[in-house]
Amino acid sequence: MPNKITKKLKRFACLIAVTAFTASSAYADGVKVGFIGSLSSDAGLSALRGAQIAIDELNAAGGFNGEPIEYVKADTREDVTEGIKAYEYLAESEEVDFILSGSIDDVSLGWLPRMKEFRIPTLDTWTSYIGIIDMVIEDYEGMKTYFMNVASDEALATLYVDFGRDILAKKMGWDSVVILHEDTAFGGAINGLVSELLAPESGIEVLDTIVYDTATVDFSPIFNRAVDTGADFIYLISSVNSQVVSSQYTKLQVPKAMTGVNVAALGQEYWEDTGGEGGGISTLSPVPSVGFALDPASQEFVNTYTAKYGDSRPRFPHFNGFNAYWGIKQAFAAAKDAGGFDPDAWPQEMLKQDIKLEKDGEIWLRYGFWQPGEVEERTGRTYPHNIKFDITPPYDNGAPSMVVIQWYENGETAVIYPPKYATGEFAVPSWVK
Amino acid sequence: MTNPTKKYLLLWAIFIAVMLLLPEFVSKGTLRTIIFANFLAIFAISWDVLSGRTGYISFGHPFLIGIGAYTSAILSYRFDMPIELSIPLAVLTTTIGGTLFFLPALRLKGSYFALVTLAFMELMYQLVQVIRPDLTGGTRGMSGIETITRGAVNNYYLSFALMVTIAISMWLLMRTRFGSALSAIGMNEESVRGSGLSTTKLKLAAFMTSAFIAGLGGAFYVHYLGSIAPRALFDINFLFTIIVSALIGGAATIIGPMFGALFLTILLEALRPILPGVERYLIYGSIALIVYMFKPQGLVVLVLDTLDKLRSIISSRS
Amino acid sequence: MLQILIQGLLLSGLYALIAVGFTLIFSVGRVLNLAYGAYLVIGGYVYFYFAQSLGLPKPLVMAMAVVCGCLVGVLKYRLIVKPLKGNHVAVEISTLILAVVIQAGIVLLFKDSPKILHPIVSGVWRVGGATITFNILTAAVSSWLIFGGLYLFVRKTHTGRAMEAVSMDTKGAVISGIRPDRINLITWGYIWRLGCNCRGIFCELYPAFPGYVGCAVNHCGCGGYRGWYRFDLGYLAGGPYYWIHGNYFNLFDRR
Amino acid sequence: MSVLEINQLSAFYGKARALNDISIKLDKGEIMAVIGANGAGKSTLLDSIVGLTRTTGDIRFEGQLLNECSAADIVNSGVGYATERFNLFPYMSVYDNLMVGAYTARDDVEQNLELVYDLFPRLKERETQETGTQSGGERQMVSLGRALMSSPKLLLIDEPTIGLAPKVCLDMAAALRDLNQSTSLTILITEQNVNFAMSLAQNLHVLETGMIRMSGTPEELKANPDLNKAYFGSS
Repeated sequence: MPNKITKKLKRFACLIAVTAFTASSAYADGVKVGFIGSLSSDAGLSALRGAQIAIDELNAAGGFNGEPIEYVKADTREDVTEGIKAYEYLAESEEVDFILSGSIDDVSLGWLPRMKEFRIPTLDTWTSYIGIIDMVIEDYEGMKTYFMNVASDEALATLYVDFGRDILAKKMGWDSVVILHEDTAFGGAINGLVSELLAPESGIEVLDTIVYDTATVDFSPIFNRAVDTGADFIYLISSVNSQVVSSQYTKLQVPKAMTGVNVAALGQEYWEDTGGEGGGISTLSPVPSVGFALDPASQEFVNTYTAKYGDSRPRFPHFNGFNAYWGIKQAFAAAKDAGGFDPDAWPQEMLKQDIKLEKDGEIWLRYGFWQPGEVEERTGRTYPHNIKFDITPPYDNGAPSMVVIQWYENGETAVIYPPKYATGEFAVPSWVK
Repeated sequence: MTNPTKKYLLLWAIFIAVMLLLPEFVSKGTLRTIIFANFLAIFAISWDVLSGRTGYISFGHPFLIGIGAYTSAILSYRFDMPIELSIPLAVLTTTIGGTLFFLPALRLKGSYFALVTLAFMELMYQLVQVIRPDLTGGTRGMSGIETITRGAVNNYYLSFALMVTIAISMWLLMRTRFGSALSAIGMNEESVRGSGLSTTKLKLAAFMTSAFIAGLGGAFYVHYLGSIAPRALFDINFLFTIIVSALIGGAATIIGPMFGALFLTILLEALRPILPGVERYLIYGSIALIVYMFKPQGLVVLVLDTLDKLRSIISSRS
Repeated sequence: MLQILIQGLLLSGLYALIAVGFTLIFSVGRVLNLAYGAYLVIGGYVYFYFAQSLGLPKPLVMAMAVVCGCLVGVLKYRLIVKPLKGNHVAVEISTLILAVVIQAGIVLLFKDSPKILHPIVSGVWRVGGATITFNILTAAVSSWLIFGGLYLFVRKTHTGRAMEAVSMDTKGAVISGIRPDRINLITWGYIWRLGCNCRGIFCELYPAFPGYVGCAVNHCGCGGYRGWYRFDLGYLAGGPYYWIHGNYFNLFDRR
Repeated sequence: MSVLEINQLSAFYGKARALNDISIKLDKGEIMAVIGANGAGKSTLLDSIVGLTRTTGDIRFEGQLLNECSAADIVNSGVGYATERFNLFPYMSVYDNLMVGAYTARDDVEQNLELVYDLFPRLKERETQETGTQSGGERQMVSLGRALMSSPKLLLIDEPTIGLAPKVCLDMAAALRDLNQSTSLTILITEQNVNFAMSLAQNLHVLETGMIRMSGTPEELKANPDLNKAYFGSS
């Protein structure tokens, strides 16, 4: 008998010790948030600063469980190996509880195995690679701490097809296109989606597809080949050094309209980087982007941002700055409900987060997540842990996955599609007749 | 066995013992850093066997490491081959494939050789993206490659065992006539040829040894990282750390590249909390430049010189 | 095809000029200057910052780029190349380290997004199916002029001949009363100037981008292969090579 | 005053001593020859005079101490040197090679060029040929010509007859004698070809393993049985 009692006592003591230990490691020294991403790119800095503002606000409101939230950053230099080292540093040297990522695709893919190993709740604000969502579907248990707070790249193709049908085909009367895409996984994926859907859905025929190397500096042969196809317009897919291709489009005064995906043109700095020689193009953009009318809550975030960081680039947050800001808010709300950043409990609560930002009484932006198993009707597939996007008019069920923005020749910008968010008109450059 | 050899063996034993006990004393984060240092040391030793000894500077080592890493990654990730099989195959591919590529280059001298090997790295970068992206994963690479073991401590022991095995084997190999012949090539190739040895055969053997280690290191490296992408390997910064590790530690030695790798890796990590941004690389590069300018023979020589000086000061006093 | 031919013809001189810079250092000092790419890049950023951000007149900025290029080249020779004299491997490695340091410095100052440089002369000219910008024409003409000037300099002046002499036979040069040190110094200074010059002309094509620090080395090296020793039209072989390299992967159908 | 005065000169390659305690004196207008077998230190001696080796002892040129001067300074002060392997610039034309020689004497280019072309008319005919494609004799001429382009007061020639046909040797001797007489140029040559040296020089030194064994006029040396044994076979 006494033996049994001692055993029970021992077990109880262990339990207390374990609880005390976990409690101490999780709360006693406050919560630590790690940032992983490039500290020299505009997008990386946007995410870093967006999160910083959110953390400042949370701390001003008393922190988390009465303790101030700590924020540490680790630079990836957009280098895959450095990304892995950075993740390890955050996880094992800094022992952070939550990681906010402003990494690009291959860097995120680099540290994902580490995330699975350490099981640290992680929120990506920039990487939009659908392959990662596929990994979540295939290995839910291993990947469930991962969330992607930006619409995956499959969603944008769909929006583009609608834009093609409504504006390019119906309004401009164009029925043929030549696709120009960079030789990257991103370029290939978007091209696959767009060219499959364009003809059947919008009635625009793809006459030719030209693939170019990302190191290309002289685009004149490529543009000439594109013009020679006789297509009505050029559809560009570029995520690497996109300033180069669009500025050459302007310099060479290519006599065809060009639209598509141009990642560089998503930020205000595009104009400065191209020295004003990048007008006349339009691009698909995640929201909120340049030229995007903001709801009051996001506007307030921007005001804080420009007051704090307005004199160093990026002077205006890129889309992932917003994603990081709201993402941090959500992550902590989830942590509050889950009692911390437990790798099993936190994802459950994170999935329940849903911030609906309204403008003039309409749903304008939404930060929520697709649930596991929830099927998006238009594409007929699931997007677990991806931001809840809405690609079907009237866009009242989520954030628009993307919008199309226009850079005018005078450097002004506007959203031109979808109509709900439009602030300007689609335009072709002056040298196109 | 001669006395100096006994002394060195003792030093090796002490070194191994210290390193084996290390996980008891340092944090997991530090162990992670040392794991990278271990892999870097392997690459630097591989580079040194060829370039440090013979004076034929190779700028193409990422190419060799890349072959090893990609072969094993593709075999295990795409074809579900067990690691026990994919790693030896990768090493074999690197040794044979690398030799086939480099063979013509070995006929070139000095800087020409350097230049051609640099071109190999660029070539590989392009090829990986263009040829069969369904296998290589193209620009995004592959993620979720099988890892050999998990956790900082296990991986530390694994990488250290690999590194120290390679280091000791190379140490023994370099003490043979083969090793001295290689160093002789570095000093004066003409005279080696004059003494009736085939320098081409020697260089080829050095290259194959180098490629073997690079392939082995590359294959284990990719199964440690768990992911691979062309930008992580075929990059001037990666090349920079390999070469600078070997040289800053001390070329044509075994301890040199090991020490250099540890120095560079720890320097970079130590700067992280103070300078999280790109300033870190500026300082890190500048320190490497200054150290290298100050002592091109390497840090090991610097330490030994200082010890000698101290010893002479002490002995002159007593 | 017409476009490719015209473009190749126009740009050969420019690419050759870049190759010359790299090669001169190699043949005179027997050193692979792995930081050469950095020269090109720095020239671009000087142009971007002074001409585009501050709005100074372009000719003035070109002159500034040349002067500061010379200065940096001489400094580099004095601080790095000369102290390591006699050890070619050491010089090569330190230029490699320097390239990495410069790259980090540029990213620190300008962040990592490419900067598009304005053409010196704007406008386009369409011939048949080909498009030629006036700026490329200007660049072609000025690169040929510089190339010609360089040719005359090396062939017709004592200093130029001395540069060539040192590259072919250092002892022969020494017993002719030439100081290889001084010639080296002049060459390094000259190369920086040339590098920055090329960059100025080149702005039409290459944006200023830190990543080019590394890849330019590759290009220059291979481009200048033909003309190691002699300053003759062999250098021009670098032109087409270089151009093909830049477009190689686009000449084939990449689908 | 002597043009060149060497006192107790020793030269070193690393720790190895290549010259041992050499003392030589050359007067203005004199032709002197240093003869010796391969490896005796002949080239080292000439290299030392223009400051290309590490030395101890004194070398005075026109009374000025040369030891601390750089090679370029020495050449500039009036020492011309035609080396054994010529050290020409193979991808340059004959003319350009000569012009490099004129690097330190830019004002005398025309006059020196005329002198060289008079001495070796063949060079004028081959003015535009690259020296890398020339015969040994022609290259020797270019090498001498290049040294003359620097307006030297003292000309050092390392083995002028090496690899030359006997006929060309005679021409060379004639040319050098001619040069010496017309411009009263002081010349120091090294030779293995004892006959050639004796036909040309007023004074000779015999160098063996870095040391001077014998010295004297051609007549004196011819009378010396040791030399005869070493250089003319038996007799």
